[in-house]
Amino acid sequence: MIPLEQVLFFSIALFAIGVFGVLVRRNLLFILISIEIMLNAVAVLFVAAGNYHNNADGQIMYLLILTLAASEVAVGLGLVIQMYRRTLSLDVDQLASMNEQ
Amino acid sequence: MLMELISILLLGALFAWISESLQLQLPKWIAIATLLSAFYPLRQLLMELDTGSMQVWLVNESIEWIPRFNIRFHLALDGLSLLLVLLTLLMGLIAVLAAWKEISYKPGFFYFNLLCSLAGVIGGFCALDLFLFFVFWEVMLVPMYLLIAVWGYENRRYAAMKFFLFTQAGGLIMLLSICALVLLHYQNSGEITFNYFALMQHQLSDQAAFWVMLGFFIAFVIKLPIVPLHNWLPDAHTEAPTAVSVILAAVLLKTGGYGLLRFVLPLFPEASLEIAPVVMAIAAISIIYGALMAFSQQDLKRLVAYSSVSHMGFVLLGCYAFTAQAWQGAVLQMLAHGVSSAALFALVGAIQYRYHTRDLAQLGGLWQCIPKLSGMLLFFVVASLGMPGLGNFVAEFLVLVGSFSTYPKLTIMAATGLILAAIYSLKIAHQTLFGTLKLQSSIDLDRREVLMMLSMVLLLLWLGLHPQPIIDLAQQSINQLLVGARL
Amino acid sequence: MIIALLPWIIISSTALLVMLLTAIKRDHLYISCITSLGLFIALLTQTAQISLSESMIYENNLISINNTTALLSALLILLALVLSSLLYPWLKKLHEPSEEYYLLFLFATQGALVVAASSHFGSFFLGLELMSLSLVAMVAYVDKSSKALEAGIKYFVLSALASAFMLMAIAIIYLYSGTLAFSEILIQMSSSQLAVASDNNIVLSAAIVLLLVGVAFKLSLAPCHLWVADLFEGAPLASAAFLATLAKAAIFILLIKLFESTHWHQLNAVVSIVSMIAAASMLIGNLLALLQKNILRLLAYSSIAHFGYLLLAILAIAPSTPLSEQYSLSTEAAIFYLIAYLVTVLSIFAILMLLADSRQLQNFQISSFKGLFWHNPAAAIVLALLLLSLAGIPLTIGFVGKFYLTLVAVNSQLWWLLSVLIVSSIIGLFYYLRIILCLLEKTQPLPNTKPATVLNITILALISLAVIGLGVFPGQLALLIQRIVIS
Amino acid sequence: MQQQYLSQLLLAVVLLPLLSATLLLLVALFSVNLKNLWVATLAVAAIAGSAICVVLIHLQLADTVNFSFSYTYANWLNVGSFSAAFGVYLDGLSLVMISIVSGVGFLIHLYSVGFMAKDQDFQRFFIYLNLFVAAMLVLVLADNLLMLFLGWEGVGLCSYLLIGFWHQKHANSLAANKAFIMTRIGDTAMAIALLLLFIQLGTLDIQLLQQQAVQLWPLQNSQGAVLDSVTVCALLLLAGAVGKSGQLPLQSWLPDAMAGPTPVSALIHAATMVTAGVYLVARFHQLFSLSPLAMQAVATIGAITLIIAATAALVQRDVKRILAYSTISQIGYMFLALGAGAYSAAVFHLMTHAFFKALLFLAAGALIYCMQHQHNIFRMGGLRSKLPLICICFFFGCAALAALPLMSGFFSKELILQKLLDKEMYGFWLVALSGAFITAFYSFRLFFVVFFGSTLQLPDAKPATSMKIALSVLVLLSIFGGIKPSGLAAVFSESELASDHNLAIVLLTIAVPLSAIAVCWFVFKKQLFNRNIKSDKLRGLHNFLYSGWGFDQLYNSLFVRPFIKATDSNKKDFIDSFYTGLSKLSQLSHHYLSTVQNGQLRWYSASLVLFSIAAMTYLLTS
Repeated sequence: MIPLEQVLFFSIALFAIGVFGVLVRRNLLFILISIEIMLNAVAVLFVAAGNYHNNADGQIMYLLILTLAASEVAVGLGLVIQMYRRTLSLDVDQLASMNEQ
Repeated sequence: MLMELISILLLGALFAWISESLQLQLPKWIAIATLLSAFYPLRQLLMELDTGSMQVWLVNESIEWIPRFNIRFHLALDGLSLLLVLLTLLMGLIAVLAAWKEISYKPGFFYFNLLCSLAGVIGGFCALDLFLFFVFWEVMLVPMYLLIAVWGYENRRYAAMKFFLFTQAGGLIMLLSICALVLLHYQNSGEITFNYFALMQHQLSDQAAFWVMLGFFIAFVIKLPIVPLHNWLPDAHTEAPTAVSVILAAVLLKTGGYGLLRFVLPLFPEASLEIAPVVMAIAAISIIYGALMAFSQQDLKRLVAYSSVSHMGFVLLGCYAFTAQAWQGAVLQMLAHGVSSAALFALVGAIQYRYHTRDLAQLGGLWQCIPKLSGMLLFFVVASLGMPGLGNFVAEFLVLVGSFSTYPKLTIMAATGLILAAIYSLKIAHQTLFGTLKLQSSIDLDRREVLMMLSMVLLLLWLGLHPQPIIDLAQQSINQLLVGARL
Repeated sequence: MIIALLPWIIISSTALLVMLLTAIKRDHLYISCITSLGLFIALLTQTAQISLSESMIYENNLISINNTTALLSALLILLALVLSSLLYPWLKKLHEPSEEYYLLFLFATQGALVVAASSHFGSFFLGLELMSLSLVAMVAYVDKSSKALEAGIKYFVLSALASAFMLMAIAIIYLYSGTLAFSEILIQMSSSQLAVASDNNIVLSAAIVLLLVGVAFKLSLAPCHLWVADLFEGAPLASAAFLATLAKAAIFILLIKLFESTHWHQLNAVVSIVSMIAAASMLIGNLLALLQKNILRLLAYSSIAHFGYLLLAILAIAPSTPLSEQYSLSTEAAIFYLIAYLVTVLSIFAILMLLADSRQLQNFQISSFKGLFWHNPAAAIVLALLLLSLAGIPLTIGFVGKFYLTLVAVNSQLWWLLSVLIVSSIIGLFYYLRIILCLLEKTQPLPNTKPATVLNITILALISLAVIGLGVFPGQLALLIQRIVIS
Repeated sequence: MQQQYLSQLLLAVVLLPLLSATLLLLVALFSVNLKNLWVATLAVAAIAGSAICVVLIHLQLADTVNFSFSYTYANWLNVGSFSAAFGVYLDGLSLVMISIVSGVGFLIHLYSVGFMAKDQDFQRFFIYLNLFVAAMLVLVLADNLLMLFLGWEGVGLCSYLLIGFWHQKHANSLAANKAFIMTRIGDTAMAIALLLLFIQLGTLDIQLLQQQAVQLWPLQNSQGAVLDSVTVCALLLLAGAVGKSGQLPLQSWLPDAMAGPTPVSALIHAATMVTAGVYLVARFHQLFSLSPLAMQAVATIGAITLIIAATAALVQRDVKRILAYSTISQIGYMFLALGAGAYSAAVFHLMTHAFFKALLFLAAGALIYCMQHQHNIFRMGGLRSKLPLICICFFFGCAALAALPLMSGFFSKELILQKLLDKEMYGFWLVALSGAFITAFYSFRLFFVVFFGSTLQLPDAKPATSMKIALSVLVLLSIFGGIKPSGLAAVFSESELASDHNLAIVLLTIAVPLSAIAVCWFVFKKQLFNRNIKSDKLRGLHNFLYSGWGFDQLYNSLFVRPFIKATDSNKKDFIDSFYTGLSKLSQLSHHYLSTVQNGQLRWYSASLVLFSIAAMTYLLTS
């Protein structure tokens, strides 16, 4: 079976990619996707950990994460549509009307 | 008795505010009536007051307040407090009279704030529960702040803000010290209490005592005020309306001196004795520095404000000399300075009301058109330079006598303050009253103002020529201090 | 067990009812009444639990409801109730389909309650997401305003990021400890060979950091505070109010529980980071608010600072060397301050919601409050009182909270944090006073000042009663909290 | 019984002027208009009353030679060990003083009625004058130092008020300030002396204090004169006396004080107040005698002042300034006598000086009054025939001042010189003698220039009756006033029998002034006085003398200007800049922090990441 460390590093790497995506992408859609990636990285880790400790919590958490991801997508897409309706683009950098300047 | 007193003031304040909507002249009459009726609860006390056979605490009232911390609403009155309470009420009257014509904008709210701040001050003078004292200490600020910020002159916002921030900083530090003191007391007595007497019993370790004492000391010294923590005072005085300057100078500054005498010295005698030399030096410096600053000012109110700094230096000097004479002197100085500076501010206010300027360069030769006002001004100027036969002299002389034996050099330093006092005081007279008349003439003092001033003149003469009753009244409290300091 | 969970059941069933009714027939009034009613019943049951059962403790491995939690969830429900009662007039003004808002509102409340009561990462996580997702919807609720959308998107992305962080942390902790129950984690971790084996706990410390970041984000503590101002400005008032009060309170309650029950404070890493966060929040929050022109943003920043203060109480729960054995004191302090803050802030939002329609309040610039004191005195006075309470001036509930805080901080000798506290609360005072000044500014009374409605008057009266009443007589509340915490 | 009677008399002496002052003040305050006549009557009557009381006291004590009477009216303040009371102490010295004060005071009041008649501030003038007399009486009668200080400051205040009486003129008020502040410097030293004495001896009662001093501090020989506490006390007291009496180094206020009305100059700055310093030293003679160093200091100050002032008087043009400088130098004589231990001689000279200097001032006042307020003597001349009365007054005044034989001044000054010789203080004796020469010279310079030579300006007024009365009485006094009051010797416990007058010396003391007058007459005839000086070395000397040896310039550059510069440099209170700096700092940081709030979503999320990375690194490094 796969040693735990590798799973850990894998999921951390995946998580880092997700974070990187959130930071660098301007498009709201891609930010959404990166968040999904992060969530999935966590999910993987949960599964592996649960397996390691062989108790069910990990798997349960995995299910919860899935539901969370689903609902987040739902809300997120709603916002995406709204935003596109308002400003015919998905560039989050344009959303800076409120600031201290 | 004391609770009645405070509640009378607060009720009067409310009425004054409400009455504004009925009639604009009503509030000031209500204020006067309130202040007069405030003497009513004290009548019995004042009647059978016998300084000869007088126990320390004349009144002692205490009710449960916050049981969680065993905090009580504990008011008490001894000679010292009584003197200061009376001063507060009298100067309150003076302030209302000074505001009589000047305040036309929202008079109701003005007198509301005035009376509230007076109530707060009186509470502070009577509170013997540290928490309660702190509450009063802070509460009197808010109305004061509003008074300056709403009815002040050009630069009022800045001044009010500065005043509030300085005092608040001191207050927070004091809160810290109070908490520390209470917890330390809890540590070795096992009961939480904010009671003055309980806390006075218990001995702190030297280091702890020093730090806790420092917290109180800073708070009070800011209020006093003492160089280099004095900067709020000139601005506050310059911008405040006349009545408020009167209250500030006559009453609010005294809370600082009172705090030193009531809390710092009894609670931490050893620690206070330890830092006494430093404090004496600071006091001497602030006497001289205040006088020099006063001399260099062009704004009349600013000048008087700095002179207050110089005079209050004597109070600090007296507090830390640890002799009966010095303490008596400090008390007398608080009273005398209260009256004289209040009068000066009232007169400056009167000048401002007539000529719309406080600038010494623009004033001059007033004696030719308003001799009565000028005469009064001259009198109080002379009083503030310490003319024998007037209160300030007796006070300052006693302070010097008391401190000379222990700190001769510093005392001589402080004594040079007398010369400087003469210099800046005569500057006032010279620049405003004498020389050629620069402004168009105006009406002289009317009967109200003459009576108001005359009463203060008499007060000062009384303090200067027959201070014995006051000395006897304060003696008990001073004895407590002597016992506390094991002298 | 059923009794313990009754409030939740009621609330969630109310939510379902609302959903169904909306599906059947849209009627704003009904819905709002039902919502309030449901919350009211839930409140009754919750309080009933506290009052009747001496020590009602419900434990399972997902949630644990002891007296403290019960009290605080009662508080949360109360806040929700007040807010919901304010929703109706406010929602009527902005012409949107308003029924769904109640739904989201109820769900968010439910989520907050779950978070507050959770004792297991699973339940915590569920509650948190339930709350934040419904909040996202609430923030972005108003269709017309582009600001609302912007705020919504910002909140959505960032909270998703934060929850991802937290999840990651949870996962790693789970990996090392093999459990998700708060109480067991540390024990397990110390025992589990994995944690011991890989003594280079880079990953573990990373996990702790991520968790703290998540929490700090939800509480908008510096330096994870950047979002909060934009959110307060952009979000609809009610949503902002919810965010400022319930959302944060829930997390904070959890934090209290964590520090109380589990021994997290033994990890120096956590303590040191938390204390840094606290200091940073106090300073940065107040400094950002210093010259702020928009009152909503100002409130946001002040909330940063206030949660910084609250962290002091949390840190005090982790006692280094207590001066006294008052272990329960720190918790009491945290709770009391939380209550004080929540009541005050909610009241401020209530007033803003009342004033929102009157056109003198354009986009919440502070300058648009000019002279409010003179043409809408009731609202202005109450607002001023609330600001004073935030500033911690005596005779307001805020002061008592601050007093508690100082007491416990001194008690566990967090000296440098205390100094930061003093400095920052001086800075804080400045801008609270600035607003009050603005209220007091002299202006001509506006022509169209319509008389305040009965509802407004009652709300204002209730608020001031709460803030001043609890400020002057905090005794009973303090005793209640003590009783509950100790039991 | 006699005790009661005396105490009531003394009380009346002090209270009468005080009461009239208060009465007039209240009247003014409540703007009740009073005719000048009434004001004058009240004021003068009050002084007359106290003068009569003094006479009664004299009658009461006529038979007793050596008396000392003290009485305490009321307690003032009493704190712990410190206590002071309102009490009087009457002995030969204070009796002489109150006689001078009330007598001369009365005459000058009388004179002022005429002199000030046209002034619109008539009432204020008499309020101040009454107040002054009261304060002066308190000063001389006080039995404890605190009360003495009360009177001391009181007279200072009144002198301030009266110098600046014509307040419309800026210069007058400046002169008043100068006078008050310079005396205040001395007064502060005196206050410190009070403190020191109280701490050392535990009392402020003058007699008690001196007895204790005598017991406590044994007299030590003059060469071993170290700054022990007695010397310090004595010197501090001396500083006070010097300030009041316009001696070196605090003398330069007195000439400017002539800005006040002339009766004021006569009463305060010639007859009474300025001699308070002499009184003080005489009062504390026991203390002073304990410290040779202090005595030497007194004598030296006296001698130097004597010469400086006399030489300054030589070249003045303003009649009042001449008299002012001569006052300074005459008081120098008194100090010299005090320093020599010839107390009674000093007080004797004080008395005679009070007479003839008052006369001279009043006469000068009358002169100015008649000459359209002309002060410059070189604008006058040949008035001998125009103003005979004033001329006579001046003659006798100058004669007494120059100590011509059989004049009052002669006896006192001769006594001083005698005493100096007895004490073998030959240096001082020479100084005194030369002083006598100069005195005679300048006094008759004044006399000749004003009353002889060609007439330059005609008088336009005649002195009023009241003035004439006062003047004539004073003339008599300054001629026949040369009787040394009995009882003084007893006070100072000196041997009454005067040491046999060495004829040669007496002749010398007579010859010196006469020769001076002769020289003066010669010079006057040669028209050398009003000729402007050619050689600039001489002119330099002249200016130097004219400016009173340049003390004003010295003090200005040494103290006044630096003080003003220093205070002005800190007008804005540098401490304040610290607090403003704090507020600036917080505002700055507010702006910096605000720039972070740029509303960029991705920056916000980046901040989360950055923070977590930073925190991790912190954890790992720590």
